[in-house]
Amino acid sequence: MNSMNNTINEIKAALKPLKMETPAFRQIAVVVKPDTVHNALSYLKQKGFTQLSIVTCVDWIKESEFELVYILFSWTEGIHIQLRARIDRDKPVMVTATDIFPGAQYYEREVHEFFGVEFTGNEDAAKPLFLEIWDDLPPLRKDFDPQAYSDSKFPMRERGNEFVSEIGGHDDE
Amino acid sequence: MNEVKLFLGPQHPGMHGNYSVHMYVDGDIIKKARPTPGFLHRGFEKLMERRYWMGNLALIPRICVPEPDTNEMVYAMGVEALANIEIPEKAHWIRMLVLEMARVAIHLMSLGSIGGPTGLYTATYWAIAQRDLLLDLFEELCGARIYHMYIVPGGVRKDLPEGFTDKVLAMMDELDEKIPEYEDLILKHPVIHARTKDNILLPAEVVWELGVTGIGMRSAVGKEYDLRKVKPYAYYDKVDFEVPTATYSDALTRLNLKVRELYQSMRIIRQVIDKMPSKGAVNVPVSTGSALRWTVPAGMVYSAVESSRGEYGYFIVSDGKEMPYRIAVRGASYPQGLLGIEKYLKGHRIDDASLWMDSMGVCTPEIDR
Amino acid sequence: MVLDEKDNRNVWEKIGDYFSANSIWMKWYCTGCGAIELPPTMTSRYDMERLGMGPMATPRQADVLLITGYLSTKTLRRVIYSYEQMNSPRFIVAFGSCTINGGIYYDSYATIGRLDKYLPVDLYIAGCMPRPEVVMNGFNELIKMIKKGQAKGWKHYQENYEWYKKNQLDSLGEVIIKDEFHE
Amino acid sequence: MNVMSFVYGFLVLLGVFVFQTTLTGLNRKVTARLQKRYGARWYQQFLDIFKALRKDSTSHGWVFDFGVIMALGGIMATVIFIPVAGFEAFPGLDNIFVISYLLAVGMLGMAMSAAGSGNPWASIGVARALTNMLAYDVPLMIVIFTLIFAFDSSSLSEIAALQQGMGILGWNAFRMPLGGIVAVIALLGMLGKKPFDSFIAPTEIASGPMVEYGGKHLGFMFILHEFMTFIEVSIILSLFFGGGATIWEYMLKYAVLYTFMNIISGVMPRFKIDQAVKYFYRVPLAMAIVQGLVVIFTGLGVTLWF
Repeated sequence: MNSMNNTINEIKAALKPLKMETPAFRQIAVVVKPDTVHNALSYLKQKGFTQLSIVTCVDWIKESEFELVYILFSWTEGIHIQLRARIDRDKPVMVTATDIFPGAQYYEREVHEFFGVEFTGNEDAAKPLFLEIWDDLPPLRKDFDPQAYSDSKFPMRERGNEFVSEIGGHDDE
Repeated sequence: MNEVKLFLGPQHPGMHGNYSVHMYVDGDIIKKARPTPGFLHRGFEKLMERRYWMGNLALIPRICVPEPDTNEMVYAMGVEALANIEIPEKAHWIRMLVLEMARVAIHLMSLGSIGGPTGLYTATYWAIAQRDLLLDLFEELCGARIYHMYIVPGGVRKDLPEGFTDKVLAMMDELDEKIPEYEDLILKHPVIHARTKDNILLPAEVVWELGVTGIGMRSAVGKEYDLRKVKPYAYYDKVDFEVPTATYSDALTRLNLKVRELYQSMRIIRQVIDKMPSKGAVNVPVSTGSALRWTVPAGMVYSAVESSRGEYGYFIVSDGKEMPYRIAVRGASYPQGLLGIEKYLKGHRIDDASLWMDSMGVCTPEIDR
Repeated sequence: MVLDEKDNRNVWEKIGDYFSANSIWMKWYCTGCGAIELPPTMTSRYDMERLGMGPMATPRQADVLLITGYLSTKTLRRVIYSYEQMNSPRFIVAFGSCTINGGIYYDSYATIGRLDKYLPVDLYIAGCMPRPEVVMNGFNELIKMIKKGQAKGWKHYQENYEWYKKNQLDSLGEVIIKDEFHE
Repeated sequence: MNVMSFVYGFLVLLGVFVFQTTLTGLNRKVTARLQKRYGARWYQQFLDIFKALRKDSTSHGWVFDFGVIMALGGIMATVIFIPVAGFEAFPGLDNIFVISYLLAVGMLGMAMSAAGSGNPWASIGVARALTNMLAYDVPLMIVIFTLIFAFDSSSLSEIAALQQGMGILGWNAFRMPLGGIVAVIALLGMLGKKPFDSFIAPTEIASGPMVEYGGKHLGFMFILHEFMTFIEVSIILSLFFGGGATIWEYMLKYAVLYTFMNIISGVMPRFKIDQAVKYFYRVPLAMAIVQGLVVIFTGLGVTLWF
């Protein structure tokens, strides 16, 4: 755990985070300002956090903010880092991380598709990925109601006049 | 240049699951490839926000169909970290037993599935039938063959049935006999060597670039980069096992590592059964009231375990309500399945496209979610 | 079985149905998680080939389309494509609760609810997911239905083509598959 | 040539179809046992063919349809020329060259039809099939020319008859062991068995030339495949394993040879097409040339050498 404390202190000194905590065993959460995310990522990569596990987003609709989450892992020390930054929900723009972690490309594309966050510098991010011919709000936003969408788009067929009828699993000849 | 546009999938027999790779080919060489995911997209992350913490147990195993236990473990670990639940000792041992049995099952399946892309169907028939006998054990344990829902926050659902460990040990002895047979059939086959040796390379810099984990990473980097060693969860630090590694990663190396991991998993299972206390609670109650109305304290946590394909993680956000606020899933084969295909499938032959997917361990449901 | 009491096939159709029933080639299209139980059904433990069933590579060659589980809209477009490529007599067997009413994904924005609104399903195999034994039993039932000339989904599709097409377009927007290179 | 020839030819076709289809069905069972399962019924192959013929099918233009008919016609014509245990529909015409040219009509029809479907997988499959043919044909032809040189005849029935009467060691496969090995390997390639089945590999190119066939077209292709198998196995059987003195002996030998091919195929993965070509041009070609030189310069093999 000594190296863990060292890492925490070093990160604290270098990044000057807004908030820092250890939510779980060998895990550090660092909250930074959105404009320092890019620097923080390249600093952490130098520190040995060479693996980008996931880029994702949380929709804090009450505060009208998106929280971008970058999770990094250091294989040498075995520490996970959550790097978090809040951006404005109405104009969600973020600088891409693909120049530091090329693997971020598809995560960013996914976040764009599901939340509508734009990543400057990632040309592919605006292309559709999982969804095809999507015509509604980005689906993982909190104000999107999947139940209503499903009900309107895929209504249950009215009963009666059915082609399929029920038969038993056994032989009933 | 005469380039032909081809669709590999989604209903191409060489495709693993419901996935599609669109490619331009020139002759037999793939010039450009684009992955097309989303055929299995169910919107899990949205659905999980609409279910209770306990209700999600029914959803999570379905995220990665061939390997459901990993999902349960990640979810349980994350929720326990958020709610500060200490689970009893025996539950840890049982979890390890289940996880390693699942690893044996999926390695057997993926060992057999080499028969798909290369045409060695006999291997497929043998290995999958063998895996089926292992699923029988799961059925005895929890009543289900595929979706177990056995590892729950707070421990495991119930204690092992009577005589279960003996059956597991008997199965391990049987596997000890059978796996060398599969090795003879698959790993020593000259034609398999011709297909896989020096083919489908994965250099170490590509590993770091994409973020590939699991066997792919260990076969290229040569270090024991396994979450069970680097960041031990459950009681993996109390058992003795090795993580097989290599420094030259081609399809054959990865196949070899798979088999060696199979033996290590069996070694862990034997130790777990040896060390597991015979008595003791297997779960702690997570709430005093109704399980459905159970709330988890607010917080954000990322939990990860080592699945057969690499780091499998959930990022769980709770706002203190009775449903999760947000859960993001990191599928273990996400890097190689999307960016890997786009960047590194080109240059291979059409013959190898299917083998590429198999060898890199692309599992489509966890990419699409 | 009370589907259709009167049997107005001529003798050639009866012979043809006998052959159809005993040699069923399925389309190898793993549309959902039910596909994980197909390898055990096919391989040595349950050995589907005993019933004369086997996987085939393309929809043209196949007789039965197995819908193994939930269908996202993206997949449904391809499934409709595949189904329309198949040669009649063709059958659809739908697996799992998801194809019946959406199953566990009833409120998902990406998966459809009820499959027989879009395609004529001859046989549903319930369960999440159906065990290999149930799958085998379902196939036996399908064989019986074909022998008796009761698996007439393809005729139903031809006769009610407009109705099916309208449902498909309502839910999917368009059925045509576009360029997916996004460039 | 008289009316009886044609009646006989028709009977041969029918007999060959029933025999070969039964054997294929039985071999599916053999493969199944190899894979530790029961497998299909022995008459499953008949059911499959008749089922396919019963179905509707989709046409992709007249080239597609005509190619199938041309292929079937060419192959059926070839079958009539194959001598079975000394019986021939057209005596004196069982020349190896006649057979290989007639066979080419069928092959061409298949290639034409598959390419006519317009599916890129089919085109890739046809290209691979032709490459594969080129690969196994060169060593096999060298061995066959060696045989023709050795026996001074190119008639299948004559070469077969010359091997009989000396017991098992009189067979060309034992007189010219290297040539026999080449022939067996080439037969694997001819039959499209693994490891040389990359032109119909379902997981690579979605069954290649067959990709657009369905219903009746596919039924015809299956019948064609049965006839084709018979021709290919028969050629090797007559040239290297002494044919058969009686029809029963012929059928027995045929069944053993064909089942042996299937068993090999059952435990083999497939080569990539370039690897298959490289393989044929390395090992079998060298063996064929050595065999040819031995026969030409030493005469071993023409005379019994043991």
